[in-house]
Amino acid sequence: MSTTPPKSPGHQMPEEHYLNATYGIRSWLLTTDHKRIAWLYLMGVTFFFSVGGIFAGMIRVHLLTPTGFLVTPETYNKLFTMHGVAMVFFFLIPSIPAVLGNFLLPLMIGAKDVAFPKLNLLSWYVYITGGCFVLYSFATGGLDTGWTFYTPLSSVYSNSAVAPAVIGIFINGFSSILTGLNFVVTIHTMRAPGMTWFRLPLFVWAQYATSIIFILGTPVIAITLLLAGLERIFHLGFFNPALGGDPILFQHLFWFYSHPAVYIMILPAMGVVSEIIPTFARKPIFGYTFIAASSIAIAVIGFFVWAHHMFLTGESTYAALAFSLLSYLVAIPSAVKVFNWTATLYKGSISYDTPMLYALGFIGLFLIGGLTGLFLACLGLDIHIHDTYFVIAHFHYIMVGGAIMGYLGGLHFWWPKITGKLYPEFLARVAAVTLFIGFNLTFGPQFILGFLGMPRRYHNYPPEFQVLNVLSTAGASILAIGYLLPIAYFTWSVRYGRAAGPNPWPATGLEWTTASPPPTENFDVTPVVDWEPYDYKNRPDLGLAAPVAPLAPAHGDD
Amino acid sequence: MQSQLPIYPEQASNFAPQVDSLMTFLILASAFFTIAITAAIIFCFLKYHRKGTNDIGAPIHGDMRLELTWIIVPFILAMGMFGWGAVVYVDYRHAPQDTLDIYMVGKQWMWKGQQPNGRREINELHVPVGRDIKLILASEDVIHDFFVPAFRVKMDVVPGHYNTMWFRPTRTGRYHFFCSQYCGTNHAVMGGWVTVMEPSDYAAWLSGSTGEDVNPVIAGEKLFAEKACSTCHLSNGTGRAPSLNGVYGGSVHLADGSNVTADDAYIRESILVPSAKIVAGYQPLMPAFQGQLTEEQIMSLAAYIKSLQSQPVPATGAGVTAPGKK
Amino acid sequence: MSEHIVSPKIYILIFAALMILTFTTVYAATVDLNQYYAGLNVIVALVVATCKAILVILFFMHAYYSSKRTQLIIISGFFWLAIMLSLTLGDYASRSWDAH
Amino acid sequence: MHRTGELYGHYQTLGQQKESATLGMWIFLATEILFFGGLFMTYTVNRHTYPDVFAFSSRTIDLKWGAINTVVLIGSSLTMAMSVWSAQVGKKKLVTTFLILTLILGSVFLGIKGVEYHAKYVEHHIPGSNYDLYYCTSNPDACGLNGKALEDEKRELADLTEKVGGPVAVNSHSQLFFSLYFGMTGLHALHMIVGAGLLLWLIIESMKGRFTPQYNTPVENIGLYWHFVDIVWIYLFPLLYLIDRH
Repeated sequence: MSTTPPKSPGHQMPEEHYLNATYGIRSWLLTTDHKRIAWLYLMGVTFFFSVGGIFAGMIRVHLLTPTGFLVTPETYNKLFTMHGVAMVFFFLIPSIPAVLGNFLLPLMIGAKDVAFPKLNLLSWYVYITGGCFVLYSFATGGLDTGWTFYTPLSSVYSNSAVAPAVIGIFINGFSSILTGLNFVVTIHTMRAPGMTWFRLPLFVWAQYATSIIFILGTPVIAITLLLAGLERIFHLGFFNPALGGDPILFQHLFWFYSHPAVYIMILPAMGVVSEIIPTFARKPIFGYTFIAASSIAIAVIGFFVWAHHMFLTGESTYAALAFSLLSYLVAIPSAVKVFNWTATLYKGSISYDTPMLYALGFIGLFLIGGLTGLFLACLGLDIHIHDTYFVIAHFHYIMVGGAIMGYLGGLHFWWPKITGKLYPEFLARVAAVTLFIGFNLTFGPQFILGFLGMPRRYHNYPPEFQVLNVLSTAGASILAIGYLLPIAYFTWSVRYGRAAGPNPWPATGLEWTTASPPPTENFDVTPVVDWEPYDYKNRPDLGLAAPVAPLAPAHGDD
Repeated sequence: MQSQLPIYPEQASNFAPQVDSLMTFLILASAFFTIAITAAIIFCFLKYHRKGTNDIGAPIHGDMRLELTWIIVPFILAMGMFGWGAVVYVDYRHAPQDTLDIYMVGKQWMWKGQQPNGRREINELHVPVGRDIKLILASEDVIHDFFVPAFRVKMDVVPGHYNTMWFRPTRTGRYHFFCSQYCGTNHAVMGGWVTVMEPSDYAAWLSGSTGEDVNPVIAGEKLFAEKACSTCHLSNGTGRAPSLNGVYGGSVHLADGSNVTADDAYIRESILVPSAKIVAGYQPLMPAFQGQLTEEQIMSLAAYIKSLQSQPVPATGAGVTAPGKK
Repeated sequence: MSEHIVSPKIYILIFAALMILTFTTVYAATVDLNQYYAGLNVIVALVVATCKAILVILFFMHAYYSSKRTQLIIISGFFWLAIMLSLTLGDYASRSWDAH
Repeated sequence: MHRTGELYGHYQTLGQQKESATLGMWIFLATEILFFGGLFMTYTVNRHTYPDVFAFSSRTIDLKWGAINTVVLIGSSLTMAMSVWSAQVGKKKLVTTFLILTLILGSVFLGIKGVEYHAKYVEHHIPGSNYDLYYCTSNPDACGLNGKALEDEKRELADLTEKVGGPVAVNSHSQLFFSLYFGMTGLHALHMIVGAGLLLWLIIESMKGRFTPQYNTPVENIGLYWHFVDIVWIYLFPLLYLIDRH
């Protein structure tokens, strides 16, 4: 295609880089190099994504017929619970921050590593330890409480292995906290000379906002699940009404973290998109400060909205009104981002490379996911669609359509930097389009199912809902292919891909000024930043033609 | 609902048209933004498609007026959505006076209903058309949720306290109801049918009681005597405890100076933990019944106390104002 | 970052203040203050505790001499705690207003 | 924690290294606020629901030990602050002395906590199958109750039982109090134990003369942690021991 970026065939892999600097399993498992830790996380999250994905596939197959033909009700409940736990706590939350964030953050700000490399490694081990507890729970009796662990079902009535799962998630929380702490300190103290706050890539701003949630939200879920676990193990009564406790209190504490956790998933994806769009439109991002500020605004306002999950629990009408109002406020910064991304395309020089396809797919799906969020935040409408498939569709549009599209877009975008190799472009575009189609076919019909009144977490359903469920399952099979393709060609490219060169797109970030893959120390000399972010015009080093200079006034640019 | 691909649920209550108008408004607003953004993206894609390999885009950094526009316009729209939604919700959370009260108790995994005259049903609910219905929801174990899609209403059923919901059926027929809060293994089969009947049919159905049902008012009256409530709560207001005549639905003046409305939750609390709210002018003498009564016994007592509504309010009944006499 | 060295004199002064506040709060707890205003005992105890916490943070933990950034982190921690407590307790407190 | 005052490879300057460590510690303490915050909220909501039972249960804890522990812990905060000062002004011997004093006071605190826990064990106030709030009034000898104190306790408990609706409710609601009491003080004690471990390490390092006016970040940061644990107790003390005493 004529639009593919310049990839001069002559690129060679650098002789020594972080991947071949040392050898052996010990050099990986005891590494403190943020780039290698990113690989460790990549392995971890891919594993949990596969586990969660298999459960999701079984759920969809089971729902092909109204009576459900694959598994027993009990097993079905375990499937959706384990799907949720694996995906939310062990894939979505660590995916972009711990894989892409770990790899990129020091590179993007011109540092040799994160502030606390040993803590960084520790956080991976904490993550794996938590993961082992959860897998133990899956393997010994499974988990059937729903990923929300509502009491008293989870703490008293469930017969499944709740305790190890709760302990696993409790432990995993510290991995998030350590990552967030590390990132905030790194961004504050490790920036290269000239890298001012308003020269930071928007991905870094997004990571900063995410870290705020990690730091201030995660401890609350940790203590809450600990209390629920203690309640189960020692028959205490914090949240058990039969012993005088209050189940609604559990929901307050749970959602105080778990709603902001949604922003943990989507904010980094937004950061990725904010990097991809200017790169493939070859122009500065529209409204840099607004996008940066909106990330922080989402992280902060996101803490004021949690009880919109509880409009129908008997929470007071006044609280419901306040939480609904605040929920609408958090929609504004999200909208600002979408508008700015779209405006960035205006008068760009746009190419259709794979990361761009993912980024645009993200905008489309996030738009639908975000707008349907307004439906659920709407008090009057929530009475009807709360706890139905409408909710399922909504949050999958955000988490899968948004977060995973962003994650995959980011992986494609930075894959040449991570491995030094190019992936097969055509196959990658096919995968991106397949994912987009498969995704919409899977979750689009669920909006209608929800509005018709099909409640969530049902292992069987009235026959009139069958057509839409079959459509959804058909979409899921397409979606599955869309996920398998990248796993296959990424693996292939590590060995057989062409060398990418330091800056294949080319992009403007600091991470593209060093070799691909980068050396262990990231930069041979400490970089000094003297350019503004996403500035193509004043970057002769990128080797791109500047627009006819001086700019003709007829262009009307600012 | 027989078509193979329904996209619109039936409307069978006063809330259905309200919720659906709200839905239409939100769909239109969302469609506008979705189409506008998609069109903009496609337009830019076609128009600004990269021509030469080394081309770069125009260095536009932003525009304050545009930013303000797309902050303020969505904000106004969002406040509109909030306001409209709030109106419907506040209406839904505040049941009108003079409702037909039906108890629904959820337990793993069935619904037990009890009509005002004591007729019981399991996984069925019969209601007359055109009448305001209030469901008083209680759970014996975990959290459930009572959901009638055709009425566009649902409410969580939380153990340990009452939630209420109300609606006015507008069309006769049979409609699905579901448990919509995940409650364990057979969550998906914990549902049934609401039958909306003409008032005369409903009356006939009510009187067709199987004979095993005990009128909750009568059961409550019996309990009232058995538990020795009647020794203090004298109907003329001269007892050691306030008279309960006409208390339900009225305003109660409390010892701490505040006022509460004597609704179901208040009556429940006052039986279980009397010390929580002491009526002005009385001593906290009553023993608490927490853990000593079943949900059904509490409901019977409440039903009996409500039946005293038609009795005259005693002149000496300190702290109690009859309904409507604010 | 130039470091501020707090003199032992200030530490001992703060310690003395903390001791006085501790005795005050223990004494106040034995008196029925609720007769003057409902909940006054709790209010007094928590106000005294907050004073003590502020003294410890400002002087023992040097927050008084720290950078704006450190102070912002401390404030954020307590601010987020305040969000959690106030909005949740707001729900509980306003439930009784619901009945019309 | 840095073993020496040397510059780590990925930092540019010692100042940057120290700044990072201190910032990291403060952020960690901010997460700790929220961590304990969840418990404080559970306590507040439950106390609001069961004021009478919580008040009675709170009075069964020994105020004397709580007050002594408050003094001990604030004292340890003072010695900790003094050790930071000693390091800053280069009095190496004094650093060790004050650190040891801090560790001793911390251990005294934990010891007293142990005495209190033991008393609760004897009184059958530990949530679980042996829990019984009425144990002391029915077995006054075991709890060392007699005379007027016993009569008072009996009367109060009888009033409470009447008010709340029977011994079952009293036992289940007061177990909530004690679950929270042990949860909150237990988590606090766990932090103290971790702190004591860190202090031990500091003492060993300080004996080697590691901490100087140029390099004292570990003393300062562990000090921050220690003071934070003190602050948690400053709130636990009134909430658990004091507010229902009158």
